[in-house]
Amino acid sequence: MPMEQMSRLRQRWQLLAYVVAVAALLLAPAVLSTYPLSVLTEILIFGLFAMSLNLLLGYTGLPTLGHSAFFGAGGYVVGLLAKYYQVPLGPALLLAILAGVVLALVTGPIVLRTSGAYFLMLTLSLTQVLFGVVWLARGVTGGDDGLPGIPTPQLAFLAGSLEPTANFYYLALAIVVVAIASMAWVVRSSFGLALLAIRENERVVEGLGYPTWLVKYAVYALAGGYGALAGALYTFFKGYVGPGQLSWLVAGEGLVMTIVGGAGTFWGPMVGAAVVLLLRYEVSTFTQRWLLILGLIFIATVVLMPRGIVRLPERLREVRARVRREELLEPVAGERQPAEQVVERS
Amino acid sequence: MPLNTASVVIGLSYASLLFLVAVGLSVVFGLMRFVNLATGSLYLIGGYLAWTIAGELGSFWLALLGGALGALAVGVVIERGFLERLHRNELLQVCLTLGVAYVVQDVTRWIWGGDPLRLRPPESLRGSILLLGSIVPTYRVALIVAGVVLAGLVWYLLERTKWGAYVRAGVDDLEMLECLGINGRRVFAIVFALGALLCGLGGALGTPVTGVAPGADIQILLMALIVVVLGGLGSVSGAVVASVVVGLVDSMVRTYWPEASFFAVWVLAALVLAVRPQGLLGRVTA
Amino acid sequence: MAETALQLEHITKTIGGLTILDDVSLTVMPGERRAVIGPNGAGKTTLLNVIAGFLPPSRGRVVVFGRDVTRLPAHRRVDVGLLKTNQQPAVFRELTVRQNILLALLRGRHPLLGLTALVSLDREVQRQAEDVLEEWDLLAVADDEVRHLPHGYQRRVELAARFAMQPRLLLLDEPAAGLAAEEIPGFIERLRRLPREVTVVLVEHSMRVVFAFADRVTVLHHGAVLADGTPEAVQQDERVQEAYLSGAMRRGHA
Amino acid sequence: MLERRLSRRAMLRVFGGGLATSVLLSACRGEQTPTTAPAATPTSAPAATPTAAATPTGAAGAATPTTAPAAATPTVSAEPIRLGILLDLSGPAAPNGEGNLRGLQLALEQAGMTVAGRTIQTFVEDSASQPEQALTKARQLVERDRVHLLAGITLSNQAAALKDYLVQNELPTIVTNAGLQALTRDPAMRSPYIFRVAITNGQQDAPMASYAYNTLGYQRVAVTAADYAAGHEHVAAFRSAFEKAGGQIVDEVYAPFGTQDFGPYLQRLGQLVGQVDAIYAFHGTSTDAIRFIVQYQEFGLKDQIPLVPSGENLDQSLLSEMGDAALDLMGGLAYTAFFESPENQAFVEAFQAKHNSLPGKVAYSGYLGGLVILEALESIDGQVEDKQGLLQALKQVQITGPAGEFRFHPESQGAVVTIFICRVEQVEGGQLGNVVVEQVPNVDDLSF
Amino acid sequence: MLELHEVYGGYGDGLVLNGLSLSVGEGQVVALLGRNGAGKTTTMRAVFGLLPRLAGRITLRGESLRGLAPYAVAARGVALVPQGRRIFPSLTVTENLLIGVRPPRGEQRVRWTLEEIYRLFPILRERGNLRGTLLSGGEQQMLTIARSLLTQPLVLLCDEPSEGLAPVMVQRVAEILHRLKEAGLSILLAEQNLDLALSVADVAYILEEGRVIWQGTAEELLADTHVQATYLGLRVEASEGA
Repeated sequence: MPMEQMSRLRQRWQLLAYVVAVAALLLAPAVLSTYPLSVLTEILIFGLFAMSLNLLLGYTGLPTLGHSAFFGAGGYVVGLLAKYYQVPLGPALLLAILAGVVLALVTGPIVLRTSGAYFLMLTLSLTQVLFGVVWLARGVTGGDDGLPGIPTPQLAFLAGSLEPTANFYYLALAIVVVAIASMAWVVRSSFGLALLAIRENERVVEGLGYPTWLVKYAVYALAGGYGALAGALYTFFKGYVGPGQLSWLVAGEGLVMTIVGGAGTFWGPMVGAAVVLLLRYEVSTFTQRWLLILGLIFIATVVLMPRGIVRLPERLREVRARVRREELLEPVAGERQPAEQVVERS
Repeated sequence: MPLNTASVVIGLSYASLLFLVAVGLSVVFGLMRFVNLATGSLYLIGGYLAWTIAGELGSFWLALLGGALGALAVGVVIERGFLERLHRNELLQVCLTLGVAYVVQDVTRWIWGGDPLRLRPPESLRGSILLLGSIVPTYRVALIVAGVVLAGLVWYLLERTKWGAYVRAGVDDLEMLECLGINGRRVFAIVFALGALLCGLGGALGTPVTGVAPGADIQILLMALIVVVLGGLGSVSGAVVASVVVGLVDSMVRTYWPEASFFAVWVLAALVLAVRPQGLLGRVTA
Repeated sequence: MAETALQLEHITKTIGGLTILDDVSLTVMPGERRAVIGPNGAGKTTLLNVIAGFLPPSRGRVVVFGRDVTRLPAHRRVDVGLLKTNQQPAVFRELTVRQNILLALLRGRHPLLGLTALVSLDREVQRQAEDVLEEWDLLAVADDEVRHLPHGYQRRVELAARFAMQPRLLLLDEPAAGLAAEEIPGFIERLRRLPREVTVVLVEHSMRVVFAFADRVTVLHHGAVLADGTPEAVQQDERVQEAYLSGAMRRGHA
Repeated sequence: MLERRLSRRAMLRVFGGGLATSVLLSACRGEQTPTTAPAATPTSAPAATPTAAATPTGAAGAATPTTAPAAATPTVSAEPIRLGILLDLSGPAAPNGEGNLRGLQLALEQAGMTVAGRTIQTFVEDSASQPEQALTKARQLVERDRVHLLAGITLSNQAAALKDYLVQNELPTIVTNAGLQALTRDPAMRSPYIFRVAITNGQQDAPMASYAYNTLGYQRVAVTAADYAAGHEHVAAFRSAFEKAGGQIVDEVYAPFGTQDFGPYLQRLGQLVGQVDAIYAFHGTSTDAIRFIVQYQEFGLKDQIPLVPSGENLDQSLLSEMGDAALDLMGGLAYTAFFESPENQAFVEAFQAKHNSLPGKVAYSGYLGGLVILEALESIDGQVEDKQGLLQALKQVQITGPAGEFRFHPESQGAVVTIFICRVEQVEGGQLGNVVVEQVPNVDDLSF
Repeated sequence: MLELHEVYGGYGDGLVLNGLSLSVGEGQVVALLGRNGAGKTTTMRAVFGLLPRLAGRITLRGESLRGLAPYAVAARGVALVPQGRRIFPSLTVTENLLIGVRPPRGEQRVRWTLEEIYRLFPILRERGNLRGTLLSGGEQQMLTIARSLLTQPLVLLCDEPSEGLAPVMVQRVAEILHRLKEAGLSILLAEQNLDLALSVADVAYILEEGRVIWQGTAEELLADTHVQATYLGLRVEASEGA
């Protein structure tokens, strides 16, 4: 995204939007009752998860179907620590992040040998292995029954004045905001610029002297850390962690959230998380056929908004521009792209 | 413990099913880089239709045919309806076919309910036979025979017919193929339809062994993905080899180390890909 | 002993049974401008890729400024001062021109792979980027995505990014390809303005560029060095004429 | 106070539904069908109609006249009783959830969707076979729909995940399926708010284990089960009862839940021929059970080692697909459609009339849950707001359901039931059914 | 025969072809000259409808080719000998050869039969069962040409057929082009090798930035060293020096 391209006016609008959003989020508990607030909490957490997935998918061009490994790892770490060792919130979260990073550092050398569909499969495989291990280690993890009864942490200084849902909401909000801010830093850093470049052409980045493998390894570790943080919050929020949190279906849903919202855009995954979760919970209240409807909506998204909700205005502008240019240039035989030719001939 | 015949038969019969589901997925990917996560759904449709037809008409063979044709029809709808839009965009394909998988999952449950259903093999294939000292269900042996025959057919089609040459050439270089006057889109459509057909046939053939129920689609999809990736995307012989490897490894581990069967195949996939990122028989693409 | 800028020793490269480079040895002195010419398919681009580290040679040694870099990955060779351009401009089409330049300027500038620094807050690098953009007449399109620009501009972005990194050894792969005839003199001028410390190895089809710029010319044919010498000497060489100009054809025509 | 709550709820609906719809609309760009059409379906639809069919079949009839005047005055009881139903209606456990729902709805409909003159409004939510979604949906039922009591919960892990939340919110809950042993057996986990009409994991198998040793004369048995928590609980129950009776477990083989092909495991079990008297198997009421039992026969084991499946494996819903592979197998069941009693006959007929199939265990326990709820509400005159009264009433429920006498264990609040030792036989019409061979009455969930 | 009129086209946002016009007459060999990146290959891709963006008129015997898929263009009698040869690696030589074979059309002057092809390229008969990629560069080039001839073209688009070939093979290519010209085939030939190009071409176009900047007969171009020097670089100065 060309950040610099935005006119000052748009920057001002953006700032305004941020202010309004932050105000709305801060005031939410005053307006919303506990259930919608809890859904909002879940959206924030899944949004963070999808955004961490987007670091790989959208920014670096690594399609993963195994990101739930980190989500689950973070969840189990805080689950075990909080349940059996009464570890307080801060250290528990830090250890969860650490677990995510370490898991990424261990698996990174294996998965980063591949790309594209193979990357997708390899990440899926490793997640399934982890899923199997957790399922079988019944003594520690509770197997498929999972670990219930994990205390949901509360902000101590608000404990008296707020009911627990709102209290945890603020806690989660604070952590998610900090995480997203740091992610914004990553994306706008020199490192983030290298990621975008790698997505487009890894080899040229290497030719510029960047250690591309190391950069990918680092972003994989970072995404692992963020993913684990989201998983830890999720476990705290639910008061429960089970192998379902590790399931590739969660990874797939994160992927869909990211694509629906707009892969490679900063806020897209958060928007996607909101849309998918609201659909999931609201539609399933109206009808048993919610899976059907969710499926139809995925299909509709792909057909109507292939680049995500966030890029909808951009796409509309493009379509309009294309219509205007029609007399001069029009696509021939569909939008057939030429076969990717190897850039260099020898 | 001696290597017993039954484990091998079981492994190979499972391999037959895997091959039927995976081969279409693999060739379709090779031709158009199309990732079809709705593959399992086609299997599911094949199984359910076969069950219904067998119940209504009482013929196992018509059931096989019907299951295969039903999956074919759905495959054609997917291909006609959406493919053009998603050309070479793997992520959108994942999203779309996942959507289709959701829809099929729900619609089949709507129609057939959630209870597991099982198609009964024809009279002649029920019961068991004694094979090299082990008792093996006759149907398993028949499944292997069917797998071998179908794999042979696919091989003949792809390696010995003109149309097969189109497919192989298309996997190599679709654009050049088109420039020689061959409608690549149609070749692809036929491959896609054939893949769907085989998938549905797999579903129908598999039902007597595995039964059909919600969730069977995901089970088979995951295994088929392993096979495709292990074998190398776009490689038919790779799909054969990988099916057999996965089937046998799965069967052996289950026999001798049941607890590990949970993830044995995944460990295998991770190991192979870690060593050979392009799969067993995959070519390194430029 | 004077250190050489680039020394190739018996480089052989085979891909799938085909010999692309066949025992190529050559020496380029610091500050030299060397052109590598040869018919299409002679192995010129492969040679540059071997030097830059994108293709490992099947046999032989690559020495850059006295250092054996044969086993060094491409990105580490940049540390030695080696940079390369491509036939298709090696730019990021989905990034803006400014981002392309920044990417070049930011390499190795901050610790921890650049995670520590926000691009927009590094005033110094922003100013440098501004200078580069100005020097290369790219200010007007600084915030356009490269893919929207014409080919000539893309080439300029590529060169600007490479020159901004102050290379010691620059490999140029057909930089004039796709440039309009009237753009070529200006382009030659740019090359000539390069400080003399920079050693240049140039693969080029445009003889105008070669003759205007190169000190020495190496002729590659079927992966092997056919001739090596001053432009004038190479031009006179019978074998070069034969190979390069397909003398066979001339006879056929006459 | 009440008004405020109401308007707030309305607001919430607007917030939630409105947001979703607007998103939907923007997402589909005018594709309006999905949101509007299905809105009519399940939530509270039946509540409006049934006044005409006033007299229900059950015990409810007597109370109606007294409540009629009460309904006229604008007291609390004019408001419907809100019953939350949380079941797996999608995902792998959907058949169980759906069966539960059918039974439960049948019971409520037979009562005319009213009890003691108050309408029962149901809120059906899908927990999608995921504990995480179950938690969200529980919150929705409790915090948004303000249900008075909750019925359902399909899977053990959901029960585990939900328990704390339900207890914290003091919500009387009737578990209609999840068999998690600890839920009622573990004193630390029990709660006065949690009742379970479904049997706990192994409650069928323990009596069967004794029967296998004492009557069938099996002394050495190998066990095989699906490798998940419930599988291990079933095995543990069988083992404890079998060993108590004097038998011996000689081998254990676990296969992952969702195993497509039991061939390899059967291969391994086949090596036990001659070393064991029987094999006990548990695979839940699932496709796994069908595959296992069919393949057990296919691999020729049925003639070599007697199979003692868990009652779950022999559920009515599975028998027709198993075919003759199931014939003559014996197991302990909490319910069979072929138990002969007037209550059961009525239930089976009503169920068949509505769904054209014989009820299995899940339909039965859903139905039983409905009966229990109706009975308890009846006895407190529909005063569902009196939570302690309701809990007390539930504790004291004692009815004769389709499977005979039912009551809650005073300590565990789990089900005390009769377990039927059955044999799969061909019944009239050629279909298969579990025919009662022996009854073991008063089996509670602490007895093994 | 083949005519391009005011053709614009490109891949992304930028244009590679900027109002290109040219025509290939019946039985004519037209050379397309110009530097790398001038638009020669893109021109050929445009004819086959392989550009995502395209405007202008492209006609074959007056019939428009715009909007046709590549296979339809091929079916109307245009064949491509692509740059880099693009042999199908999974196919044998014979399969490669026969993949696009079609019955001859009425208006053709020479009908290409397999016999004819084998007479022209005997090596292809000998190597029939090998994988196509096991052939040498020159043999692969023969195979590519033969493969396109069997589609019974009216117009042959030849993209750099001499690329990377040894002189003796280049000569062989030239002979074949002469042979095809004699057979009455219309040919559009993109070449960097000026000698080869001008030895067979009747007419030449020089492209730059996607438009024609010079056109004339081959003789005119051979005579005009200034044009050669300005636009074609290479050969010229070499020969000037010589």
